[in-house]
Amino acid sequence: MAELVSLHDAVAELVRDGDTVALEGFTHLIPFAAGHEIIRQKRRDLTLVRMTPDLVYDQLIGAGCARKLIFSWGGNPGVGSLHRFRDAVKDSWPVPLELEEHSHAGMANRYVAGASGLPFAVLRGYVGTDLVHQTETIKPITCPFTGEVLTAVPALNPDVAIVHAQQADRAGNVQLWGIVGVQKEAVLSARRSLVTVEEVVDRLEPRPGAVVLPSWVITRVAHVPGGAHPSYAHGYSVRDNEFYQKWDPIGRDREAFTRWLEDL
Amino acid sequence: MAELVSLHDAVAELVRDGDTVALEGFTHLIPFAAGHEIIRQKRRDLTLVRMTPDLVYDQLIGAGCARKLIFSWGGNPGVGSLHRFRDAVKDSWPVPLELEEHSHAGMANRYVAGASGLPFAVLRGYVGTDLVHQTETIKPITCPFTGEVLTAVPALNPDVAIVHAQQADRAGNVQLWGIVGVQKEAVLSARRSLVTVEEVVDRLEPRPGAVVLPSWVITRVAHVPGGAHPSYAHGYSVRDNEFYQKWDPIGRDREAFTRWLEDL
Amino acid sequence: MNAYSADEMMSVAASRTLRDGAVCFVGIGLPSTAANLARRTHAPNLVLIYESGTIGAKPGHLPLSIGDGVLAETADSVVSVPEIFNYWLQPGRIDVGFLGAAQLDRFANINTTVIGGDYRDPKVRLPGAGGAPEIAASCKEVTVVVRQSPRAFVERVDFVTSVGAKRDGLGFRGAGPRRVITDLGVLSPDPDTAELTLTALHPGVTVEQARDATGWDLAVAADLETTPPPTAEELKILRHLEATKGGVSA
Amino acid sequence: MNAYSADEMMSVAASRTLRDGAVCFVGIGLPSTAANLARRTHAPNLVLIYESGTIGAKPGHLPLSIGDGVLAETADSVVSVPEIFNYWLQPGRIDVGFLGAAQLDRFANINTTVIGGDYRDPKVRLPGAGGAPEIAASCKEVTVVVRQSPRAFVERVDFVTSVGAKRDGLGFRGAGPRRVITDLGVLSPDPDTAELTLTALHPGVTVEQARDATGWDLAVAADLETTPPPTAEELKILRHLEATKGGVSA
Repeated sequence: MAELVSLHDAVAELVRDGDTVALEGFTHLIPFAAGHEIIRQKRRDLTLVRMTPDLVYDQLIGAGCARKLIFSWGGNPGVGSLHRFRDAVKDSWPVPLELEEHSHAGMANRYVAGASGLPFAVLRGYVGTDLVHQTETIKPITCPFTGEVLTAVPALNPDVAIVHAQQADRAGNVQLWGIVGVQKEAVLSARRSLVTVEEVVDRLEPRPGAVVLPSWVITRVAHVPGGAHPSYAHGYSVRDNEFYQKWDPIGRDREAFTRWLEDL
Repeated sequence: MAELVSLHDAVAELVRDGDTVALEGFTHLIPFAAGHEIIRQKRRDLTLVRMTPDLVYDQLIGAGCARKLIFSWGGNPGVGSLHRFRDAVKDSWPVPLELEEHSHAGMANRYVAGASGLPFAVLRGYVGTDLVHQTETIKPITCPFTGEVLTAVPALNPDVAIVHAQQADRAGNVQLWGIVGVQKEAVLSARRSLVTVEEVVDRLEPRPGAVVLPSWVITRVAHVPGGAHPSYAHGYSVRDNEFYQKWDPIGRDREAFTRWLEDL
Repeated sequence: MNAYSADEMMSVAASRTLRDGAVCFVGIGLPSTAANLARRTHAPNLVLIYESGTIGAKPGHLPLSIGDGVLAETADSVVSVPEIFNYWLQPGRIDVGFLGAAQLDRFANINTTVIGGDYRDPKVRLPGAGGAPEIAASCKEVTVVVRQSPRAFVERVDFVTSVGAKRDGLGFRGAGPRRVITDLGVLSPDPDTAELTLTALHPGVTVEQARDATGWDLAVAADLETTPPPTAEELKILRHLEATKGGVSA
Repeated sequence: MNAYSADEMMSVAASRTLRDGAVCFVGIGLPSTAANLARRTHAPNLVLIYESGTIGAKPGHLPLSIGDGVLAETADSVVSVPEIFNYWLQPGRIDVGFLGAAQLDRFANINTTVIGGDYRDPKVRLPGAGGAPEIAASCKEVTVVVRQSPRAFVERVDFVTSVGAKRDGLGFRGAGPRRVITDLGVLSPDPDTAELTLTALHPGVTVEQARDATGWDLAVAADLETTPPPTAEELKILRHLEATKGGVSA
């Protein structure tokens, strides 16, 4: 049963140094506020998992929280590069960053395997690419019926998954809608989970296209209105596209970034 | 693009002697009317696929349409046995029936593999059961990362999948809701597909929990109000529980069944 | 004291095994009756999951099948059949699997496939496996609800549809059957041998009756208990439930 | 005659390759602009699929990212990210994959991962693969939209993120890149050698310019065509589209 607690207490309890942590949300519903709380609580040596590490992971990486990144696309969508990510990869600033790089299809299937209690997933993927030479977690697998060779990737089972949703009810059941991404899989694949929500309601009204996560698969829920900013929460906020642009010069410059960090 | 045609024409065009045919619908939305049309058009040597062969497959089997059944649970839900199915298995009446028997988890994953363009699926299933000794389409597979041995089942890719849904729009897009079962996977796994619908509407209004199948993955749509009777279409009809009970004495007796068949 | 039937005692005894807040994967028939009774008595927060994909169903009447419309209408979430097996059952996140059986043996192996003859030419062809093999394998524990008779309780099942209590080395996530609730009493696997042992009798039932209804030499626990009879409240709610069953008598 | 930019010609040329009713898996940026232009001109029934899980999106403005809210609001169906890759892309049911590139070589292999140095210590770290490897492998065919320059058009990509036109024996369902649309012209793989060959130039562009913008010795088709310039209608719609892009200039 998901307990409703403060964001501070949820992060303090659930996220530990050295953990593998997945913050998910595919452009939509990115749990920025939770990422910032991890920075404020100075977690270290995290293995960060995310299909699309964007600003929130640029910030976590620049703040020195991460020792490793498992990902499939790292950029500032619609703007350009993630400079804190680049700086960590190329110049180990502030600490070295190990990469485990996949494709979206591979990452999505790794979460599916994790959510399904399987040690691996099978897909048609990666064949002919150089990713197979750089990433140890990509292996061939042979179909026992046809002999065809396909690709296997291992399950992702993060210590903690953190997602943002529109609503929770008072019992801790969660509902999210719009682009639902890989959030259900992330929560179901993780040992512990935190959902930050825009609103706590008496009753979740069923909605078209909604994903409902029952309380008993969630560890903690925190009421954090605007917790996805500068990304958006469908029906509650719009994407702050300007912030994504403004981030570019901040992320580009260690000093500007350090000032941003001090103000966080 | 799904063309809207009559049920007669759809079955005449899509279902051929010797085909592998899947009629799906998990208790809810069972495409009975399409099954009856297959009987009327006297298709033969079909390999029938269905997780829960109930009355509609008892009828098809009794009518001599099937040479093989791929399934995971064959009964009259809430009532008892399928006597035409039993008679075909035990006494080859009216023709012998070959069985390929799985569990629900295995069948569901076979459809998933089929819908995903993969030759097989992996699950934790069947271990320790006698099904592994009777069913050749159950094999062990080893995780290339952990060495753990799991179970593989081959994809299902029926020649034709037939499902019933509540609504189609005039472009042939389909929406179904309530218990959605394995219908999406059945349609996406098949080479050809037919959806019978309760109602053709100008516009599909988004609904909580609905599955939408776009026109371009469906071959034919037929307007068949009540096409799920005696099963039900959530929001349109209720299950005719009495018919399920009445079927028991009909199915039990070759003569009674033959009379039913003549009246169809 | 209330008059009650052996079936009613069985449903009540089964319902009592479900703790409040537990997550229960429910088979249709006797298990569904017991689980719905529990939700209306001591376990209002019991989470019912049916293999039709309904999570957190709160049916107002007894569903006739695992695909009854009332399950979808009252569920917290309805997911696809592949999802219910892959995301919800398989990872071992369900507390209790509640299963029925056509045939059951000394080690609580369950048969719902064929009886007599051999697989290709059986004496009786039963419906088959459905969700049972994976429910038995993956739930944290399993409760079996089945009427006890020499025909059903056999030395060795004709076909292992679902694996019972003897499961070392099979790599399952779940502990398997922890109790078999019958119309006569309760059987539990011996912690060492995994053999089913009579641990409780329902009121008025004798050890002899239980032995006569068992196709093997039934072991009896030293501290054999007697099940408390159904309370008036339990009976009232159970009978109301049964009366609501979608137009079909049990 | 209308004045237009090279980028506008590129978007128009790319949009024209999409036949009405085709199902198109759209990458963000130039491909998305071209696909949305096609839907507003000659291909009103074009089905747009974005990797965020939106099927049949009909955005009223140019989405800024593959997860723009307008995609979900206007889609026929929104599915999960695993589903879009597994059920929709992987089986080969998508007609055209529309991809961009940071670096592209003679055989239309695409690099969006690293430039220069080696993988662990690159000169430039790019965003990485995203959906591209499987889009390139599984769509029935691929169209690449990319600005032509010696830095981008290299003899050999530093990293194969997505496989190009040379794909014998790799077991792919799709035929791979059938055309590369640039700001200068159109390149297509030779049917025998799979080498990219200049098959069309946009109006006013010379073969020399195309050669100078290519990092390998560019083959030129004997029957080199000239792209018809953008029509007034195409330009009007394209400019309106660009102006609606979620608050961010291109």
